[in-house]
Amino acid sequence: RPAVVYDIAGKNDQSFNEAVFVGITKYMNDTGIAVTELEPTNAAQVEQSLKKLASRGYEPIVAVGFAMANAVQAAAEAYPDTKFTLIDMVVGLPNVQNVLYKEHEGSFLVGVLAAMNSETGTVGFVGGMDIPLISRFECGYKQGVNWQDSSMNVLANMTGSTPAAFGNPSKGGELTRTQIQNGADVVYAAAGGTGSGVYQAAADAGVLAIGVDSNQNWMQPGTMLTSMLKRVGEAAYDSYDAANNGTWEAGFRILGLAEGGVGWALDEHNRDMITAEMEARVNEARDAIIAGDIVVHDYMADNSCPI
Amino acid sequence: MNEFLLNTLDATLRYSTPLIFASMAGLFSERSGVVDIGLEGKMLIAAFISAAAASVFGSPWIGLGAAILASSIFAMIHGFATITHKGNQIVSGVAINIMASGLTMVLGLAWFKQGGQTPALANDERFLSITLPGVDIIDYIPILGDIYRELISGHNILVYLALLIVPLVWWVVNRTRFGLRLRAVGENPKAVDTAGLSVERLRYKALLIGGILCGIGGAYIATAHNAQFTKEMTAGAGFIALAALIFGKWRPYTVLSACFLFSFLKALEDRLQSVIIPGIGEVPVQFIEATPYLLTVILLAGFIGRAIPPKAVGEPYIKEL
Amino acid sequence: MDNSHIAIELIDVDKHFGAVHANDKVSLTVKTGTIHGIVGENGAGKSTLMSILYGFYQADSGHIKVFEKDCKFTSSRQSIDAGIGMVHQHFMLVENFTVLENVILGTEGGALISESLEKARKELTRLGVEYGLEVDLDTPVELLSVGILQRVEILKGLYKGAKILILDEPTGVLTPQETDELFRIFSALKEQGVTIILITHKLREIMSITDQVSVMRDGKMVAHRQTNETSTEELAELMIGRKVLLNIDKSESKSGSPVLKVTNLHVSNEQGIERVSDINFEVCSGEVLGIAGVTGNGQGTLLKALTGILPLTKGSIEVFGKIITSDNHLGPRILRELGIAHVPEDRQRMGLITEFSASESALLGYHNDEHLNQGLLLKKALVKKNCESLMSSFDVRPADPNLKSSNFSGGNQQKLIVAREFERDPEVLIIGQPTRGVDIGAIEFIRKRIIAMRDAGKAVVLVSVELEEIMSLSDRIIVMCDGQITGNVDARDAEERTLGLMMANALTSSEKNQEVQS
Amino acid sequence: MTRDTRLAWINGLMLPLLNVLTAFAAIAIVFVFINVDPIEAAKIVIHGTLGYEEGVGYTLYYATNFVFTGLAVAVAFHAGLFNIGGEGQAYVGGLGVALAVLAFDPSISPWVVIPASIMGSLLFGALWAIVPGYLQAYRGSHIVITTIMFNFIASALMVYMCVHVLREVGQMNPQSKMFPETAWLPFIHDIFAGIGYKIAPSPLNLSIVLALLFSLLVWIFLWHTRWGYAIRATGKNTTAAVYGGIKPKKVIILTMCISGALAGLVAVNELLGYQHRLMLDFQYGYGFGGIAVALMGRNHPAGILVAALLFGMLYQGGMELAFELPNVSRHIVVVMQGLVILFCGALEYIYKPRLVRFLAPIEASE
Ligand SMILES: Nc1ncnc2c1ncn2[C@@H]1O[C@H](COP(=O)(O)OP(=O)(O)OP(=O)(O)O)[C@@H](O)[C@H]1O
Ligand SMILES: Nc1ncnc2c1ncn2[C@@H]1O[C@H](COP(=O)(O)OP(=O)(O)OP(=O)(O)O)[C@@H](O)[C@H]1O
Ligand SMILES: [Mg+2]
Ligand SMILES: [Mg+2]
Repeated sequence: RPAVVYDIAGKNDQSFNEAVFVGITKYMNDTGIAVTELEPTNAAQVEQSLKKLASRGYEPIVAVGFAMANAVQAAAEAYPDTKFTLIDMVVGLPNVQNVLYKEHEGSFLVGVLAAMNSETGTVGFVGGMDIPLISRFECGYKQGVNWQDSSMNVLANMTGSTPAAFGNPSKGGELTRTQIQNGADVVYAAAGGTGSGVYQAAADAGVLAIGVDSNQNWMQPGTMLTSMLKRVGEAAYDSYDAANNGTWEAGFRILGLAEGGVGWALDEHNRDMITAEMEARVNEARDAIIAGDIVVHDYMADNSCPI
Repeated sequence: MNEFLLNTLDATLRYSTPLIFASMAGLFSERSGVVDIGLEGKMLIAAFISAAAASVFGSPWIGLGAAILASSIFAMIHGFATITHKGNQIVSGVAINIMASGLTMVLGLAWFKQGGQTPALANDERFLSITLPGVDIIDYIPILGDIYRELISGHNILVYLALLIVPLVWWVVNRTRFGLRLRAVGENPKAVDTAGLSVERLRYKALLIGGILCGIGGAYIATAHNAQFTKEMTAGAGFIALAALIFGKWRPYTVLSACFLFSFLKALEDRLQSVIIPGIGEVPVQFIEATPYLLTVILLAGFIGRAIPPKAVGEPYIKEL
Repeated sequence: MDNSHIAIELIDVDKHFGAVHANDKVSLTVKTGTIHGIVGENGAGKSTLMSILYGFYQADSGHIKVFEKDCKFTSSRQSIDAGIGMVHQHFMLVENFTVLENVILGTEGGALISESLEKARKELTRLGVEYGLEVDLDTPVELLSVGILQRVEILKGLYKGAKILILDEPTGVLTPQETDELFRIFSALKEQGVTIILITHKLREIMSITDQVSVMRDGKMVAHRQTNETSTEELAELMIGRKVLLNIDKSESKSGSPVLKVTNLHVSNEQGIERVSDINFEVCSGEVLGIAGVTGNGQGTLLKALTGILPLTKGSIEVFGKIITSDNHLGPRILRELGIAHVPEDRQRMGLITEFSASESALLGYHNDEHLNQGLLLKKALVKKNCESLMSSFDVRPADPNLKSSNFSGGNQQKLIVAREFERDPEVLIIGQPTRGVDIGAIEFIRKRIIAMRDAGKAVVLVSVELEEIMSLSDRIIVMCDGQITGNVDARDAEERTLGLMMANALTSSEKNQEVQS
Repeated sequence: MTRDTRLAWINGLMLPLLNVLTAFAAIAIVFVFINVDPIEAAKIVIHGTLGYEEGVGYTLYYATNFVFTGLAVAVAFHAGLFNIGGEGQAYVGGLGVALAVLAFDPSISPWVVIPASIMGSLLFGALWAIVPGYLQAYRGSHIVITTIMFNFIASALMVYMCVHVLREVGQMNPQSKMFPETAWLPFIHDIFAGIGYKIAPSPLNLSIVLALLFSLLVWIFLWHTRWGYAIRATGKNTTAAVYGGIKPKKVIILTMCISGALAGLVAVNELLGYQHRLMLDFQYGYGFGGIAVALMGRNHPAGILVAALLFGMLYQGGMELAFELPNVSRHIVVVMQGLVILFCGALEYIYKPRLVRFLAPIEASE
């Protein structure tokens, strides 16, 4: 009886949570097993949701997002026989699987694309909540931009300092408009539900935007350059699947480009915008990263960005 | 022209629009003697309904109409409770805010199954920016050209409506018969009653106007400034409008200035992660965020001028026991 | 003048306010072009009846005819349209509006006010000249004196085309000069054929200006008279339902040394307006000092200053050797502890808390008493027992300490308050309007208790608007007018006429001299 | 029965009951709107709140918060003050708790830490209410508006504290570090386990005893002490209170202080009792809910206990609904709360004239 608890932006944020949701929907369709989904509305309810599921015998329980770490810790301690899968954060308990992503690697690739598409020499980044995790996106992106063209200028803003920053399209739009007025002509949003405001503002001004987590190319076709994919849906899917097959393991899964955990989206919505030259250049970067020729600095390794 | 300033002022205008609608709504209701802390709730329900209707029916105008209707219904609930049944105006306002907050989520989830959001609106489902005539001509004039192009032109129609509505409100309140009666009923309802006018009718009219204005404000947030409804989207704008109403001492133009001031602070807050004030050091954004509320408290405390509300505000008009 | 037409006919008008039967099958006929007086005690139902006629309240049953046409008024608008104007007991003006705006409110004409204002300005100027009712039309009314406000109210009625003008206690707040002026206006209006209904408590006014007079008591209409066929005595008796003058046997006072001394006292009311100016007097133990005056001449403010409710702005009050000044404010709590008891003028609003039980109301002012508290807790049982004993010794009925205070009749509420204040055995008793709206039995009882207090050697300050009460209880009388003392006489020498003149501050200097000499 | 006692019954019992029923009817309509069978929903709510131990535990745990905020609103009401700042006072109360707990060394005895942190919640809650109280008393600013403003200021302050001051190094969530176990209030299921009864674990903790205790204290305070007398006198009739030697300004400050302190106790239940760390929005909705609880409970502690229980059931029931029915989100609780406030608060007297008129002939015939 698998279950999932989304974070407070909700499963339809069209971004991070939705990527999980899509994976789970796929799992339900493939297997016919129903997954119970809960969407707490504030931080104080997260732990309650997890414990409630655990107490009723649900497992594995996927907890979506870094913000759930403490709640997972408490719930996993209270229900040591229940399997928990935590995305984006680490809880060191024998019944918790931690799934982590190398977002900086994926962001690097979209940074390359952004640099190749900018005419003004300035690109933008709109982050969600001001935390190291999001700075990791920002830093990877900057490295990609810089790798492509070291004369480029990157404008970066964070939406806020609380989890609500992942669900504030109004402010996302405002920040984007400011960046555009300051010259940015490609804007990358790593901001969950806030992104929709970013893409809207970009579309309104006729500049390019880059989505995140889910494939968001469809959202503003024509101005969505690409999306940085973070395949959290697969993580949820795999976790349920593994539990079914008895292969679920506690511990870490760290997924980067090499593991296919992150990547970039190329589909019918942006096919026409990506030239062969761009595609080749991005693939070159990808191969170099996988091969270890390019080491993308991880912001969270030392809480600083070399660029 | 300073880019930063121009951009900030541009955003100020965008942020001030819902504040203007809501505070003018509050002005009508409070000048008639009915406290309106439900501005937030009315705008929220209007934002939701406008986005929902615009998305379903494919037109921002239908969205606007539906928003006005929804917000007016809430205004009439407030009227029914406080005018007809002499209920406590604060409690009624609290109820309206809470109901709006819950209903938008519950209905949104049930209707659209997108976690409480409405579908993103396509361009023909929302109010788009319009370029005012003559931008290219004036563009050549140095400072003025910039101001005209960046600041004055390029907003959506509701922004211009908000700016037009303020003089209109002033005119209605100060120059028309309805305005005279409105001012009278907020000061001394008994005098109005003995002059042969119905206090209840006047107050209902005022609340209805308030409902309509809040409806426009809400529609602006979801279908003009943004392109979909997201949960708790008004994010306190109704309360800031209330603060602006008090800060502007219930007078249209001063209220407008307060709206501009508070929106400017908000625009600044967006653009600055933190502010360095010489001599004081770094001021966190949270402080800027709290400034409108702090300013209002300071004003209310009489440290900067005095905010004297309409005399009868807050009191239900009870003729006989 | 054609007096044969009937302007107003009220037939069996009945009105309840919850449990109060404010009008009980009241009938009234008023002839066109006359001045018709209505008198009656407080709460008799006069204002209610007139408000029904004005369409402000709706009667439960009964008929109204105006100029011999049946009318059913559901709002004041209809009654205004029928030609009725009313000047309410409490003015119905929007304070921050100008005179002009106040006048046009409700009958603006067009949807824009500018034209209406111009039209009204012309019309009002004309009316002003015609009736001698000149006022500055552009002043906000909050800046005008009550006398002028009165004119504004009358202008409002006339502007709306009133042929019948109702005035509810218009003179209660006026100086004698203003009253004379008002009556002159009445005569002018009457000349023009306007019918006037005048409510007042002052029988002298009734006698001097009205043509007919009707008397109300307890919600009922008890009598109609031609003014020239009746007398003040008869009217008073009709109003109250008994002979008025109560004679209290009292012995000579054995006054001792002064206990309360007021010097050069100035006090402002809650709105910051000076209502008491330069007052000096002394009260000795074993003496009743009566303070006479028309309502609203500063007595209320003086009482509040004497009991610590209002601070002084200038001067001093000395009591038991303690000196109160503007810098040294002693609140009601301290003064009460010093031995000053206070029976307030307004029992409903100040004397008790209508929503409290009788025993809690009987605690008001004494909840900090040591013997009623034990540590942190109030001794509720003792509080109740105290109340029971108050009720039995002052004959409060029903003697139920748990009953809500509002459910006692006015007289019993008053007895409860008097009991509470008298039982503490104070050294100084300050008492305002002790018998207002109280039934005859209670009046006698309360008055006897006051004399008993005096005889026990206490100092009593008595404020009353009823001269008869002042004269029968006091040993010494001071008269207040416009916040100042305009007379100070020994009660044995007091006459109603001179006191009346003093109350109006109309004593000529020669009369004053005579007074001093005697 | 005298007219008085009859009116008391009508006011105290029949009207609230009728109002609650109307609110429920309105909720049923909302359910129909979103395609949920109201009967089915009612069953889920009843079973989920009273049908099993854990559910009961949750219900009481939520109710505890409502007792605190309900009492807070009621105490202020008795002085004629409308404290709608419970939300902010509870929030800042949490800061008091956190600062107190974190100030102590983890090795110090719970007998010191817990009382100190409860004092922290009382103190900070009171502090946040005193300022609006002071402004009302001495500067004439209206308490309703200032308390609204203070809710927002509290929110900004708490974000600042959680993000910039109390966040642990390396932690991304804006929240304080975990409280040491010495600062945890015992859970009721642990207490029961200690004396040999096994009950299902739930967040219900010792705070509920605190809630009952404070209900009793508030009752004693308001009706059996001179200060309570002064507060009620001021609320019912300020003029008379002044006449009685009571200083309304002081009463306002005292009352707001008590009111804010009571609201601050929400932090004890939430943080010391359950979350064990300071986090954002832990007080969400309880302050406004307290208004409804106080109104329904007729501002009397006994009534507040009953109303708080009802609200606890709404909260827990709403959670269950969201759990059981895919079409229902947790926000249904918010709608229910709004409707209850509307019908039990703003439309408080909707039935009164009817009821009185209906009873009048019966009364007359007696
Ligand atoms: N509040 C009221 N109470 C009683 N009568 C009124 C009131 N408002 C208007 N009336 C009367 O009813 C008539 C028609 O009312 P209506 O409101 O349609 O007029 P209006 O020209 O729109 O007035 P307003 O300026 O008040 O909006 C008016 O001419 C007026 O005399
Ligand atoms: N609006 C009202 N609601 C309830 N009771 C009322 C109302 N107006 C008057 N009453 C009551 O009706 C009765 C008659 O009051 P009314 O004002 O008509 O007396 P009055 O003769 O004008 O007295 P006064 O000389 O004091 O003005 C009183 O008991 C009063 O308390
Ligand atoms: Mg009209
Ligand atoms: Mg009267």
